[in-house]
Amino acid sequence: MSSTAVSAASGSDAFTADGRHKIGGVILSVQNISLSFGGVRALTNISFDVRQHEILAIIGPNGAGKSSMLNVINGFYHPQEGKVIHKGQERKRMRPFMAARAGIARTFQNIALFKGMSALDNIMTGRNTMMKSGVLAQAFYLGRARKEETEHREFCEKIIDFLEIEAVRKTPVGRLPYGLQKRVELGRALAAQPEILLLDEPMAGMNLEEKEDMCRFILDVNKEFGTTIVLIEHDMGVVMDISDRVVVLDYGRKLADGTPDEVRANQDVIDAYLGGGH
Amino acid sequence: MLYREAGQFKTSYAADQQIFPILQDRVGIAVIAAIALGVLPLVATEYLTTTILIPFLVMSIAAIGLNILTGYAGQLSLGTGGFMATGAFAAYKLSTAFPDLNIVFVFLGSGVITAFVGVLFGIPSLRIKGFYLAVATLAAQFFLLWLFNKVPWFTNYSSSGVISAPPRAIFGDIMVTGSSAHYTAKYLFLLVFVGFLALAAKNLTRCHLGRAWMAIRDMDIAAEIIGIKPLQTKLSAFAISSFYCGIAGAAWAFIYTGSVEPLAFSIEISFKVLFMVIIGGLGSILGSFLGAGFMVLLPVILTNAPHILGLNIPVDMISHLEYMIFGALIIFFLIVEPHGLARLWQIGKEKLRLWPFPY
Amino acid sequence: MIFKKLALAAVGATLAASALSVAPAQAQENGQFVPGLVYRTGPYAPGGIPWADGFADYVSLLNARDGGINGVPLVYEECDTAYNNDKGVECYEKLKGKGPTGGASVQPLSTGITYALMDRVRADKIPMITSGYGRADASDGAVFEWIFTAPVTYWAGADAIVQHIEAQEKSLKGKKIALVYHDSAFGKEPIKTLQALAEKDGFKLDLFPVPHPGLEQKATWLKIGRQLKPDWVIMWGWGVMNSTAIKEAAAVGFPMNKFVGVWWSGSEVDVRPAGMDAKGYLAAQFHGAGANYKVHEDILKNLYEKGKGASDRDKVGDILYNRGLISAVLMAEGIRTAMTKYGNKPMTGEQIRWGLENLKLDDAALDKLGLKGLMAPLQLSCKDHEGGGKVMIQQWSGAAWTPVSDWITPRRDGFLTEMYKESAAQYAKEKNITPRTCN
Amino acid sequence: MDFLYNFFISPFVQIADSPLFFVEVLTGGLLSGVMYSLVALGFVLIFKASGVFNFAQGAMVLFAALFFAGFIDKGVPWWGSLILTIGVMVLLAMTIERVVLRPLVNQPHIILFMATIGVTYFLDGFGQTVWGSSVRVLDIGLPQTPLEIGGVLVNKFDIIAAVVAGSLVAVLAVFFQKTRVGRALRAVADDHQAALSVGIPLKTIWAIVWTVAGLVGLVAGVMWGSKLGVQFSLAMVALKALPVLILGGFTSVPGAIIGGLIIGAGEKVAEVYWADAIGGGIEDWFAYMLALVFLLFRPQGLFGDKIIERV
Repeated sequence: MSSTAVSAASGSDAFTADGRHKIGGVILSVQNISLSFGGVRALTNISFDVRQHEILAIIGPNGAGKSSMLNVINGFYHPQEGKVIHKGQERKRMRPFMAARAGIARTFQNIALFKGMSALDNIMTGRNTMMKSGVLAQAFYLGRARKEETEHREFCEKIIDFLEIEAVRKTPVGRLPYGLQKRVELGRALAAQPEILLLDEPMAGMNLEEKEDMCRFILDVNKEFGTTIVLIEHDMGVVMDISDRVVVLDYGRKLADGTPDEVRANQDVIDAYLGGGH
Repeated sequence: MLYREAGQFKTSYAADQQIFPILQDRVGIAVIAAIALGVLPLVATEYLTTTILIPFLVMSIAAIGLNILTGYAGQLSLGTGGFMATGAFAAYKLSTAFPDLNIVFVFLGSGVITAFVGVLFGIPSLRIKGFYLAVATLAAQFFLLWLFNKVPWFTNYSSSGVISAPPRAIFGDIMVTGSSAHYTAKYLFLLVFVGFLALAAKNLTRCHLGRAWMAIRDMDIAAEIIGIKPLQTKLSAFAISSFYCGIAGAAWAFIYTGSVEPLAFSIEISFKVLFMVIIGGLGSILGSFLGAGFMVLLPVILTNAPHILGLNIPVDMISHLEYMIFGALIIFFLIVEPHGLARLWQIGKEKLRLWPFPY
Repeated sequence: MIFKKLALAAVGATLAASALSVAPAQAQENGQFVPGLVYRTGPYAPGGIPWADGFADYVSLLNARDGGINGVPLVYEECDTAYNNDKGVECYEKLKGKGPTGGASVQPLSTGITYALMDRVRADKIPMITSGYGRADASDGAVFEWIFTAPVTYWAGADAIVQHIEAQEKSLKGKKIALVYHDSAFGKEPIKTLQALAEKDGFKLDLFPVPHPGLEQKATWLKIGRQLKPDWVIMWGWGVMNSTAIKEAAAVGFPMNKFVGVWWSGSEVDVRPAGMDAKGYLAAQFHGAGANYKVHEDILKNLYEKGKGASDRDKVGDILYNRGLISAVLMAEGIRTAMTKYGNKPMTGEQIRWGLENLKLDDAALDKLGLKGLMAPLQLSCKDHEGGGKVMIQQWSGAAWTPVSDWITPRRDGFLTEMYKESAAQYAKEKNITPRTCN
Repeated sequence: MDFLYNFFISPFVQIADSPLFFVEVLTGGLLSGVMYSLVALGFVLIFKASGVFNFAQGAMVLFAALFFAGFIDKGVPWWGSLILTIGVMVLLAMTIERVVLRPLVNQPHIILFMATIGVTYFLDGFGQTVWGSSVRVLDIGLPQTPLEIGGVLVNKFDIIAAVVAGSLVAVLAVFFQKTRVGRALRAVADDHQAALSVGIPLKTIWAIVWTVAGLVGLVAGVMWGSKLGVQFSLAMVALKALPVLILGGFTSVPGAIIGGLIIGAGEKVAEVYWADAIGGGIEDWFAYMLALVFLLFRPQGLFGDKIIERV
């Protein structure tokens, strides 16, 4: 696969023994975020950091504010208090498409694919921000437009290979089974070659085999491209296995933040979350 | 068996990205083009050309335009008539102000002007959605017609407010507008225009702009989150859609009727074009043609059918029956195939791949 | 599913089959083919139906009573335009080539369709008669070779109405006149004339456009009746706009006997829905009302007593019925005149144009046709396609239209004719037409 | 300069000059707004209960008026005609539910919208086939005479129309709040699936709501018909109701009334005072522009359900 996705890191000391990118400095930091909807508090005074190349999991019971947190990170919700610092710059109030253009891609809890389009076209939309040919060039499929379409198609085909969805590339996604839709959605996010990838419950509703596939994809993405991954997941086994660090939310507050082992040992977490169901 | 793509291997993505990747489609298009360019001009009578072929081509342009906006970008619009009127009046002003300007550029220029107007009325689409937007586009429909009716400058101070197409020629002396233009010349001129416009529309919808439109249509929030700018995308759809509608209006005034008053582009036209798009198939360029063909042919057939069948029905009864049958057929088609004639065609193709074997 | 497919296949097959057979069938009859572009449906049907009935009845009368014109039977075929421009064009194209000599003349009965057909009739060489509608400047036969505006145009009508007002008021100086008009090509026609007259006669003209279709006019009439308070109101309306205007005028207490409509605002269908409010309302007409003329007697005897009439018997003689009848007379007499030169056989469009340009309907001719008093005498020429028709003002008594003026002659010489010429010249320039020379 | 003066100053000078006339225009506008509301109500009822933007409401107004006036012309007394017409409207609602809505259930909104345009064509043709295209005078004895109240001229007919509209809304309110069927209708409006799961039969509900909309159409048809005469043009009142609908919100009965009042008053005042600045005959589009401006601030209309976006 092309190495254009590799960001800053280079040289052999940037990699760990098993070939992963070494976890670097803070790439994104949320500080004292509070968010409410018409008086209902969704997030209260949340702070945590995301470091380059790491896999960070956000866990917590339903309604803990996990999805809201992702929505704040990619600019869909605007918190009343606190700030988001991305690559050392405090972010101004912005529209969601700006986050995408700044290298933050995401998938959704309830699949948000473009149902009328084929799997290939869905993945191609992920690269739309990189395509610059003008209207006339597109209208007559000339020069730059033709070149762009072919080049980006090649890139997307690599993603299709990687996600093993070659057979359905021309099928409208509305007709695909759930597991494949989840993969296409991941593909669409990957197509943007993001620095940070936000995954909202990528394994929800999957059977064991599908979950294993998805875990493999996530780890491979992190390993091959060094993509920083922030994911929300309910399956504790998965979270503890694949993530470098875990942030625990409950009722819009942060309970804990640390390595899987630290979190597992945290008494608050055990009381509020693990103690209940698991 | 007839329609089988087995054995046609694509060895590069460029080959797979052709506009018609399947051989049979390419042959089909070539045959249609040959008939339209070579056979129809020779055999079509004046009646067939002026009352069926020309309006069909004009309405196809409008249907492609609306299909871009509604079918691809998902913005429901009832302002088509107003945009067509803009095109007609822009073409009139351009051709009278610059008598030496080639008619091709008059048409393109009227499209560009209409595109600007379309963008203006597209701005509310950022906040207003669905049926609210549809009704809001009626503001464009009524306001534009009123404007052309009210401001005498648009009609060069004609006392009646009616514009009529000045005679214009292409290639030196082949008249394509005005009373001395031969109907076959008008038809061929329009046909070539439509060919280019349809090709452009097809290309646009399969490039990144088209994907952005469809993304906005299918799920606007997700589209925005993956980096598609909603305002620019919606406005580009309004602009390009209006460009097409503007050219359709110019062609209506200059080639089809020869002279129009603003009322000719009333709300009924807007509905008619919307019907074409829906009956033909939302999000399909082919569907735009099928829908336009259906909507142009149906009234002609309904009016003439009793005569052909040898029935002697008074004209008012024919008209009433026409209304009823028209309404009933629309409902019938929506029930049988809500995705339009284009989908029927697609299903037909899938059947043909296997035919005559059941599996 | 099978049913669905079958049904679809059936619809598809029918469509395909009929598409192949829509080409107009040639009429076999060896008669003069008369196309009828009428509207018996759509929003303006209430006005279109009586006109179409009058036209059809006169054609039937000629066939039933005289065996056609000079022994050449008339073959009449209607096509419903629903007052819709593209349907009008479709009808025209369908009918123009029928019969051995093509359509005799076309009477589109809509200003919009008139405009849409103007280029076409020139190319096809078919005369178009627009009696009391269409483009006024088409009276200039040098430029508009194929269009006939006889007996009067809107400009002539506007002038006649102003003449009538002047006769009532003695002087127009300082008077206020309001024009309430359908905001379309049709409604705007009289504005130029009225503005010219306002300047000449010193009255003040206020314009009140009413958007199509004219269901709501409260603001307009509050302004007229409660604020402006003009001395007279002139109306250029059509369809539902007329009865609404009369009602709203009554609601603001505007006196009906100072309210004059053009002929398209002055039929029974316009005043009846307004009930007794309309009593005293005035309208300009270029023909008489009622069925007390010889021609009606013939129609009743030859058609209605044999059950062959197109209309209800009690609607014979309605304003719009008579207008349709007169339109048919003009066409028929054009054909008859053409036959004097070209012989008794079906005439071509060009021959009929000659006939119309040499048409002379004096008192004696009108008397012979049973039309004496129903319309004013006419004489057309190559130069003058209007023919010097006259206008009278009629008043609605609550039950019938009665004349309240004599025939008024519009001031053509030195006024309207000049305006026609000027406007026609502009049209000729735009369309690259070289006016022919008439001698 | 002239334009600026005519637009920003002259209208207010005129209003200040003759406040009584302004009151008259305003009253007239509010009262014609009520007539728009009558038509808009039918749209709202159907949209609320079934999510269908029923473009055929205008045609239903014409259809009801044609049958009512037609029966009266045939010599049936007015109450007999009323009963017969109600019967026709019930039959119509049941037919539409069976033939159009049921086969199209779960289709996208735009398809249902298109289907109702198909219904419009059908009804226009069918009504005229049965009753012809001529104008029918519908005189149910409503006075048309002007009335002066404190120097302000109002039309008795308009006042009666306002009373009728008011009573209609009251009846609808009682129907929705107090009757079992009405409560079921509200349940369906709130959530189709939830309503189904507690055993409310959707098909019956739809037939009922279309009947109610048909009856509202009948009232509108009788009022408009006795104003204009019953003719084809009546179907066009739908176009006057659409801006009312988006202004008030597709789902709100009070919205239809308030929207009608705002549109009616707004367009009359604009036509009287601002026509000099921007040219007359603006009633056609002014209502739409007014509604559009409101929508820019409240995209769901004044009283419409709030649109919540989430991912």
